[in-house]
Amino acid sequence: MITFDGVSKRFPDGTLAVDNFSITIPSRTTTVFVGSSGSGKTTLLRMINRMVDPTGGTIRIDDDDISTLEPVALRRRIGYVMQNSGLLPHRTVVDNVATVPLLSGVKKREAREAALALMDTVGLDRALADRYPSQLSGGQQQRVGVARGLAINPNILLMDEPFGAVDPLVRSELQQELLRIQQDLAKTIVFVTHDIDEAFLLGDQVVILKTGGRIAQVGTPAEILANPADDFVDTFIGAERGRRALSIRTVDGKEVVVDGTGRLAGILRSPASESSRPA
Amino acid sequence: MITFDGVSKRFPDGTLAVDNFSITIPSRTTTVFVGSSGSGKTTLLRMINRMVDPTGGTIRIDDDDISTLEPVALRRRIGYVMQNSGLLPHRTVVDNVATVPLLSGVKKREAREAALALMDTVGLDRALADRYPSQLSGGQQQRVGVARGLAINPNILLMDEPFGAVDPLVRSELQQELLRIQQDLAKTIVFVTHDIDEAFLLGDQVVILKTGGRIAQVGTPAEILANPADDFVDTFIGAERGRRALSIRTVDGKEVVVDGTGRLAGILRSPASESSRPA
Amino acid sequence: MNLFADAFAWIFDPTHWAGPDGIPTRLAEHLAYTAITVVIATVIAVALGLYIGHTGRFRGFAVGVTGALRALPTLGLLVYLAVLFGLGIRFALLPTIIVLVVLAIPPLLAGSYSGVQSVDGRTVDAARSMGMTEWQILWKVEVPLAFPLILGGIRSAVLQVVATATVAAYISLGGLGRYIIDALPVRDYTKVLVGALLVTVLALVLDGILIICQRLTVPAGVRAIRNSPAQRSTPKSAHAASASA
Amino acid sequence: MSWVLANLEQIWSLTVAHVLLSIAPIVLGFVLAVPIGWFAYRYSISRGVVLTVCGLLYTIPSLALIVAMPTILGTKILDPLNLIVTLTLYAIALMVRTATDAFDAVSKDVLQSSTAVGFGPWRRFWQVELPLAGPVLLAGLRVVSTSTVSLVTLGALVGMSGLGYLFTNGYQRNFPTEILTGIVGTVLIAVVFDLILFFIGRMLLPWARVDDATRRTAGSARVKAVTA
Amino acid sequence: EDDSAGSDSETVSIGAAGFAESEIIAQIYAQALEANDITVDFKGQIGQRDVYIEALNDGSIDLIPDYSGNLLQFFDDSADAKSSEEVFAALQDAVPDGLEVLDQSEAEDKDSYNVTKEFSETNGVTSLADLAGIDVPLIVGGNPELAERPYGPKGLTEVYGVDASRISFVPVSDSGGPLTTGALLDGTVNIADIFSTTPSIEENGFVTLEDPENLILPQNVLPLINSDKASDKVKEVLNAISAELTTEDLIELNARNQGDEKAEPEALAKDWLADKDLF
Ligand SMILES: Nc1ncnc2c1ncn2[C@@H]1O[C@H](COP(=O)(O)OP(=O)(O)OP(=O)(O)O)[C@@H](O)[C@H]1O
Ligand SMILES: Nc1ncnc2c1ncn2[C@@H]1O[C@H](COP(=O)(O)OP(=O)(O)OP(=O)(O)O)[C@@H](O)[C@H]1O
Ligand SMILES: [Mg+2]
Ligand SMILES: [Mg+2]
Repeated sequence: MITFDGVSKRFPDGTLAVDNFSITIPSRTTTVFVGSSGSGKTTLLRMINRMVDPTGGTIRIDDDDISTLEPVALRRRIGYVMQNSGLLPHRTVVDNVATVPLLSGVKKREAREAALALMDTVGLDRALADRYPSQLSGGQQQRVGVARGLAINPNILLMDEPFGAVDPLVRSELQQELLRIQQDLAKTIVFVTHDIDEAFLLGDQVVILKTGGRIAQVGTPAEILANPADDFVDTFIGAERGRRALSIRTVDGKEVVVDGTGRLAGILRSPASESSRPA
Repeated sequence: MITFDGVSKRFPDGTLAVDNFSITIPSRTTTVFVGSSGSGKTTLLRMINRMVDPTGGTIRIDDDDISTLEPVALRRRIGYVMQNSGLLPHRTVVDNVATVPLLSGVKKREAREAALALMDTVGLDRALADRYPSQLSGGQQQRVGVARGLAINPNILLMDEPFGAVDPLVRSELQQELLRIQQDLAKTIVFVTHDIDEAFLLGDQVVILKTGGRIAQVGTPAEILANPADDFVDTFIGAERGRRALSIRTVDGKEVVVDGTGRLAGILRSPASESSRPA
Repeated sequence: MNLFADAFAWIFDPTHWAGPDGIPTRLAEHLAYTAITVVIATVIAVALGLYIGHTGRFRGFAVGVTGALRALPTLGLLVYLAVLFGLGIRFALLPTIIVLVVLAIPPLLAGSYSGVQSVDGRTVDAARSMGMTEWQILWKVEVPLAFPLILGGIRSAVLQVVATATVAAYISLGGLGRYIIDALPVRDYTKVLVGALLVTVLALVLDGILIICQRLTVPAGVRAIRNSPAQRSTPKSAHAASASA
Repeated sequence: MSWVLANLEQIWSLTVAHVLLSIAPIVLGFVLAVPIGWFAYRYSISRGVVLTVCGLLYTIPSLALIVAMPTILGTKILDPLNLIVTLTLYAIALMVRTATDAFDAVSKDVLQSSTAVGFGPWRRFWQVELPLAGPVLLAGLRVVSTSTVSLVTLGALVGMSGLGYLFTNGYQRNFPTEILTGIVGTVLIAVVFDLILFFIGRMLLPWARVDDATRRTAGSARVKAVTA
Repeated sequence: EDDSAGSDSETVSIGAAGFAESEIIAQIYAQALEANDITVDFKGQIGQRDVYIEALNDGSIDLIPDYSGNLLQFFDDSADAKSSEEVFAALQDAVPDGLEVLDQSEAEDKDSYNVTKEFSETNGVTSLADLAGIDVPLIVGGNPELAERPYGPKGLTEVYGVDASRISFVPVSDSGGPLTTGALLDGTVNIADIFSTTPSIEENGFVTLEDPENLILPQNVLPLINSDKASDKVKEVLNAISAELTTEDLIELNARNQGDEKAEPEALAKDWLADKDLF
C-alpha cells in the first residue's frame, strides 16, 4: 500500500506541480493517474521512488516514510517503466533486462537466466535477446522496458505513459499483455496516462487529475463514467462522451451502434454472449 | 477527381513500394489510405504532387496526366500537410501560412491578411501570428500546417498522418476541426493514417492497403465494418473488432454498452436521438 | 612539382635516416612531445569535461575557457613562457608542453562535456530510476555512450598538436619542426617541404589509428542506431552544442 | 605597463594591421567553404574526398605553408597575400566540415515539406536550407574567426607585421611585457570579432534564439563544429 | 616586374632583418630620408638574409641595412677578401645588377664565438685557434642557419682544424638573444655565436674568441639598395649616416633597446640622429 499524505511539490523555479495531494493506493491492484499535460502525473509518480522529493507532506510505502529510505536502495526495489523505454542503447536486450539484478549483486549467469524467463513473460521472443534496443520496433522496446521493470520482482511497478509512443495497434496489444501479466503477478501498479480510454481499460482505480495534481475524481471506471463528479470530469471525459453516447442503427441488415459524433462504434451482439470484465 | 491507373513505384534500391495500383478518388470528399507501416501510403500520396514519380502507370487530375505538368507549379496548387507539420522553423506562423502565396507572387500585405484569416479558419488565435513554430504546442503546429495547406485555396489537400504526433486529446480535437472545415470547404482530401479509428472517423471512402500498396478493400466505413472483404481486413480491423463487438449491460441503473474486451464502450441513448453522419 | 621530387629524394636518402638530426630521431621526438601533451591534456580536460557534462555545472565556464584558450596565440604563449621562466633552453620542454596542452584542451574539453551531454537525458533518467548511483551512471552509461565523441575530441587534439609541435623547434627543441625552422631562414624549400610532409604523414597515421579506435569503441547498440536510417535524422539533444554561444 | 603606454601608437598600428590581415581569410574562408560544404553534403560520393582533403590541409604545419606560398602562387615574398591565402586555406579546412554538418542538420522533414509546397531547388537553397544551416554555420564561423586571429601572429616569422611582431621582438629582447601585450591584444581582437559575429547572428537568425530556448536545434552538429 | 612599393620613384621601401639592430639602423635610414622629403615605407622583421635579398629582388623592398662580410659571402662564397677594405671592394663587384651598396660605415657588428670566462680559463682558450688543441666536446649554439654558413661549425673544421666529430650544434632561434646567452650560462652549449655588439657579452663577462684567420669576415654596416632608387639625394643622405655610425653607437643603441629601458627602434633612431646633429 502506498499512501500520499498532504504531499506538495514546488520546483525551484516556482512551479507548484503538486498541491496538497492525498490518496491511498491499494496493493496488488492497478491505479491509474490520468490528466492532461502538466497536471503533475509524472511528478506524483516520481515522488514514489524519490526521483523527485516532495517539498511538503509524507509518502509511505507499507508504513515506511520513504523520506527515511536511501533513494538508490529504494529505487532498486521498485520497477519503473517510462514512455521512451529508457533502455541503455549500448547494451543488448538481455543485459538491459538484467541491469538491476546485476547492480544488486546477482550472479551474471543467474541474472541472464532470469532475464530470459522475463522475456517470455512479456511475450518477447528469446531470439531477440542479443539485439540492441535500436534494432527493435517501438512495441518490442516497450516490452523490454516492462521486463526490466519486473526484473527485480518488485512489489511496486511505476509506469509513466509506457505505451504513449507506440502506434495504436501495438498499443492495444501491449495493453492486453499488461492486463494478462497483472492477472498473473498482481503487482501494485501505478500507471500514468493522459489517454482516458487507456485509463478506463487498465485501471482498477482511476484518479482524474486537474492542474497542480488536484484530484477531480477517484473511482472505478464504471463509477466515473456513470456519475462524473463535476463539470471538469464531465468535460475531461467529454471527448469520450460523444463517443460513449451510443445508439443503434441498421446497415446492410446488421445492427450497428453509432456514437454521438455519428461515427460507427461497433456491431451489436446478442446480450447472451456478454463477457464479464476481470477485476 | 484523381485517378490512379495501374500505378507502380519501384525505388532505385529495388523496393517495390507500390505495385499496379488503380483507384478513383472522387472530388470534394475525403479518401483515407490506411495500412500498416511500409504499406506504401506515403509513396502513393506523394505521387499525387510529383514528390515521387511513378515508375509505371498514370495518374490524372481531372483528366490531366500529371506527368505532363511542371512539378513546382503542380505542387503550388495542391495543399500538403505532414506529420511533423514541416513548418519552416525560421519563419513566424503567419509567414509560414503565407509561404506559398508569396512564392506564387501574391503581394505581401494581401498574403498576410489571407494568412490571418486562415488562422481563424483552423481555430488558431491571431495572437500567435508572430510566434515561431518552436514556440507552439504540437497541436498548434499542426493547425498551422493545415492552414498552410489551405493557403492557396487548393482543390486538393494531401495529408500524411497529420495528427500522428499529437497526444490523443488534441488529436481528437483536430479531427473534429478537420471534419468541420471539410463540411465548410469541401475539398478533395487524400488522408493517410495507420490508425483505423481515425480512418473510419474521417473517411468518406476508406482504402485499406496491404504491403506494396495492394488494395485489400475500398468502401465506406460502414461497408467495411459490416462486411470485411477478407481475413486480412478482418485482422486489420481486428483490434477494433473486439471493441466493436458490443453488448448491453446495466450499471447503476443505466444501460451501458460494453465491448468484446469487457471494456465500457458507452451508455445507450434512446434510438430517437440518433444523429446522422454527414457524408 | 620538382620540389616534391627533391623532398622525396631527401627523405629516401639513407644518410638522413641516422644521427641526431635523422628522420627517426626527429620522428621519435615529435611523437614524444605529442604523446606527453595529449596524455596530460586528456587527463585534465576529460576529467573536467566529464564532471561538467555529468553535473551540468560550470558549463558557461567551460564554454568560456575553450573559447579563450582557442584565441591564445601559440607562438606568443610559447615565447612568453620561454622568456618568463628564464630557464633558457635546458628546460625548453616545459613551456613547449604547456603551450601544446593549452592547445589540446579546447577540443578535448568540448568533446567530453558535449559527449556526456549528448547522452539522451531519458536514458540517464531511466538509469537513475533503476537505482544506479551517480558514479555508476557516469561510468556505465554516460562514458560508454559519450566515448565516440570523447575520442573525436582526442582526434582533433592529436591533429592539432602534431601540426603545431613544430613550434617546439623555435625554442630549440627537436621534433620534425626542426627541419622547418632550420630551413626557413635559409629558404631551403626542399627541407621545409620534407618537414611538412613528415608532419602530415605522421598526423594521418595517428588519425587513422584513432579512427580505427573510434570505430571499435562505438558501442554496438549505438552503431546500430547510426546505421538505421530511420533514426539518423533525429538529432541528439547535444546542447553542449551552444558551446560557442 | 609604462612600456605599453609609451608605445601605444605602435601597438595600435600593429593591431590595425592584425585586424586587416585577419578579416580577409575569415570572410573568404566562409564564403568559399559554404558552397564546398554544401557540395559535400549534397553529393555523398564527393563527401569522403572533400572532407579528407580538408583534414589533410589542416595537418600541414602553418609555417611551412606560409613560406611555400610565394613558390606556389608566384607572389612576392613579402606579399600579405601569402599569409592571407594560407589562412584562408586553414579557414576552409576548418569550415567545410562544419558546413557539411550544418546542412546535414537541417531537418529533412522541413526540406521535404518545402519541396511539397512548391519551392524550386534554387529558392529552397536560399530561403530554407541556408538560413536553417545558419546557427551551425555561425558556430563554425566563430571558431574559424578565433583561430584565424590567433594564426595571424605567425606572420611575424615571415615579416608580416601584426601583433605577432611583439612576440619575435620581445623574445629577442627577453621582454615578457612586450610578448604579453601581444598575447592580450590578440585575444582581445578575437573576443571583439566573436562578439561582432554573435550580434550578427542575433540579427540574422532571430528564430535561432527562440529555438535555443526550446532546445530544438540540431545540437550534435554544433558540437562537431566546436570540437573540430 | 612592376614594383608596387615604388611606382612613385620618390617612395623608398625600407626593410629590416629579423633582429633589433637591423631595425634600429633601418629606422635611422627611414627617418633621415623622410627628413629629406623622401616618402618611405617601412617593413620590419623580414627575416634572414636569404629572405630579404629575395624581397629586394622581387621589389618588395628597396633598401636594407646589411653587413659587408656576410653579404659578400652570400653573393660569392669563394671570395677570399680579408680586410675591411678588401671586402668592401669585392662586395661592390659581387653585388648583382640592379642592386648596389653605398658607402660602408665604420660600425661593425659581426658574428663572434663566445665562451664563458670559466671555460676560457679551465681550457686555456682565448682564440678559435686554441680549439683544435683541447679535448672537450664543443657544443656550439647559434641561429639555425649558422649550421649552413661557411663561418659556422664547418669553418671551425676547415679553417681551424677542429675535428668535426667533436663539434655538435644546438640551434637557437633568437639571433644570439637571451636563450643563446642562457644556454651558454647554464652549460647547454659551451660556445655561442653572439653578435659582437650584443650588450650581454659584456654583462656576463663572456670571452670573445679571437679569430686570427679571419674566419668571420669584417662586417661593416652599409646600405644595400635597389639601383633604381639610389638617387643622388638618397645616396647623399645614407652616406652621411654611414660616415657617422660607429660600433660604439651600435652597442649603446642595442643596450638601450634590450636593457631595462626597452627603448623602441623608432625612438632610438630619432635620438641618434639628434645626437649626431644630422638632418
Ligand atoms: N524539473 C522541473 N522544474 C520545474 N518545473 C517542472 C519540473 N518538472 C515538471 N515541472 C512542471 O510541473 C508541472 C507538472 O509536470 P509533470 O511532468 O508532472 O506533468 P505531467 O502530468 O506528467 O505532464 P505530461 O502529460 O506532459 O507528461 C508542469 O507545469 C511542469 O512544467
Ligand atoms: N526513397 C526510398 N527509397 C527506397 N525505398 C523507399 C523509399 N521511400 C519508401 N521506401 C520503401 O517503400 C515502402 C513504402 O514506404 P512508404 O513510406 O510509402 O510507407 P508508409 O505506408 O507511408 O509507411 P509509414 O506508415 O511507416 O509512413 C517501404 O518499404 C519503404 O521502406
Ligand atoms: Mg508526464
Ligand atoms: Mg508514411
